[in-house]
Amino acid sequence: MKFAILVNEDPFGHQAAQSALSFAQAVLASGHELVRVFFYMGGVYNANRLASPPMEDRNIVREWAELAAKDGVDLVICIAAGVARGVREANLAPGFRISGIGQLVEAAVIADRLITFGA
Amino acid sequence: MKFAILVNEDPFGHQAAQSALSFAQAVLASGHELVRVFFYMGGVYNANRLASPPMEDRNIVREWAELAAKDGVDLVICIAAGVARGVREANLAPGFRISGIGQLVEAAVIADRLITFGA
Amino acid sequence: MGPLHTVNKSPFAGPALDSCLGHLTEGAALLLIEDGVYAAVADSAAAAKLAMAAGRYAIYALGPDLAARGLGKASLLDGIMVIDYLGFVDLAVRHSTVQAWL
Amino acid sequence: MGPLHTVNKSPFAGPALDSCLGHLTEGAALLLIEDGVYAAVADSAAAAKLAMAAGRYAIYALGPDLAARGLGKASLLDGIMVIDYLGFVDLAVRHSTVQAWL
Amino acid sequence: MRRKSFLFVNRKAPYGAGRAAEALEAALVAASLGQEVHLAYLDDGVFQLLAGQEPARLGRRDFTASLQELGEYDIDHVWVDGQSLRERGLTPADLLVAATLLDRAAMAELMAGMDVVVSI
Amino acid sequence: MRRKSFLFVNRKAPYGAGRAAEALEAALVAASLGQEVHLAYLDDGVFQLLAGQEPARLGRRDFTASLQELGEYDIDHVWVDGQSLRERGLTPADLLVAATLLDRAAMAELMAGMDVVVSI
Repeated sequence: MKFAILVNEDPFGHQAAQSALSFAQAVLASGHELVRVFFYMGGVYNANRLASPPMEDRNIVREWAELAAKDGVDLVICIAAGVARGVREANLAPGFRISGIGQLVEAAVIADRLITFGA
Repeated sequence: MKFAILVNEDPFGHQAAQSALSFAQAVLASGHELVRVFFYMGGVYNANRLASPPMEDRNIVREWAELAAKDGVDLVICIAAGVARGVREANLAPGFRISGIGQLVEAAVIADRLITFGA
Repeated sequence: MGPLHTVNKSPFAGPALDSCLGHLTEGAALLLIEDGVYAAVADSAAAAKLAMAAGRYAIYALGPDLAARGLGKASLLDGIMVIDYLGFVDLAVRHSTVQAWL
Repeated sequence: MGPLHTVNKSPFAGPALDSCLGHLTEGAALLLIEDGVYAAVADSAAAAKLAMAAGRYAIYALGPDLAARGLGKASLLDGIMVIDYLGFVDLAVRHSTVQAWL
Repeated sequence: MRRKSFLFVNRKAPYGAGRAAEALEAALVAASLGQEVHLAYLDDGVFQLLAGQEPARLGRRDFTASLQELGEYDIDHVWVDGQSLRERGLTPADLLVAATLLDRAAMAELMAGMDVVVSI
Repeated sequence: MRRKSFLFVNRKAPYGAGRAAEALEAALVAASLGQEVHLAYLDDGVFQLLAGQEPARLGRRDFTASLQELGEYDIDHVWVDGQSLRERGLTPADLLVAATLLDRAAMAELMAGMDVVVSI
């Protein structure tokens, strides 16, 4: 089955991004297809290459990047939300790309299920 | 009278930073002293020089910077929160400096009032 | 004077207002800001609990936050005073501390 | 099967759970995640409303979120099933849509 | 692109922790891509529809302008929970859009019948 | 630095939209700078004190370890709202710290008597 995921929140201020990441990993572990993860609003901070959480904490940005490298998951951040918040090509973490909200709509159309994680 | 302000949130996801900024401007307009504004947790995004909100929206980062330039307000972001979220010297907006939570405690001791804005 | 309490949440979205009202003391005041201003509207289900407090404590609402939300001309509960940011600063000066009910 | 509903807020912190429970339909299921799992504890003031729904709908709670919050060994309401993320994926597969009560 | 039914669920007041503008933006994009778009407002989300909002007072873009032009985006389905309105002392006359009031059972059926439900 | 009384008010559950670790961190710094530090837990904040938490399950640093060593930071004042505990089906035996239960009136007096109240 085909999944798409929407992430609305910063990985530091709310658990939503962590939950989304764990869900994404479980989708792949279950042998399903993950069509795309779309990062909207504060979710674009998930793609900030400059983020460097404390050693004891899970490194969400890096784990997303690994998901892209290992499983080819398409990670897309919203361009308008990214520009507003200062997440751009120059500081984009590996594995992410920048595009418009149309990519969220397209993902929801292609996928059998859209799962939203937010505050 | 001496004021200190604590800002806990990202300027985009919550109104708290806008309220804090308006309050800070009113403190100065009233002829009171603003000892320090301390930015904690998501509040450190207020100091992200890369942020570029849409033209129609208030530019919070720039307005803080103007407050520092015009009125000499001490704007301090929490170093631990900043490192985690990728707000560092390299992308720090003008007028801000980076230091520890001790600066919040000190500001609260020096000031007659501490006002918190958060989610 | 006692503390100034600020509430920035809708009375329908969580217990912040209820909890704050339960902790007002002699001389305390309450200032509704951000989504907290929805509690100030006269006809809502949240009005009753605020009306009780309005008899004993000074209650304020921030004008710009009311106006932004389309409540600039709404009829507010009796006794609620609308102030601007300069008034907020003035309240902070006149009260001993400011406690935000986040 | 009907929709899978997820609730990620504490039942004490806002109306998400109440509102969700009011919108369950035939074949729907409810999954408690993040702070939503506090609703699963047997003795709390939130238990009654969830207990009613537990008779009519399948209700799940996410194990890692329970454990993180110190509820890994707490006694949960009768009928609540604890699952992990693989179980969450499986539920999403078996239901028509997934609706998050943010 | 295949056409699906999308429901955008709005349960939060605007401005505070506001996602009102972003939710609407996503809905408009979905509509412009030919999707069947429904907007639902319940709980504090009904405050998003209140007439007379002045976002400029907070230095915010006026998202309510787009709300008043939904027809131009071919969005004809705006659903409001009647109970949420009443609890807040509001009536349909207080709203800036023509919305259809639903009771909880009808709203629940609507939700259950959608291809995609988006919460923002 | 002058010594003031600081009250750190905790009203939110940990982890979800969690500020528990950050609030505690600020309190520890205040104590280490010689301030008189009080911690208050009410509403969902009492969940921060629940024994048996395993933050590692979410890949989070264990802030409860510091909570169990408050004495070493000279923080002796941990106040819990009794009503919030009861509503959640909890008793003092469920908590990982020795806390003093207060009723609402006593908590309100405590709050009103502080030099600085910090909400995080």
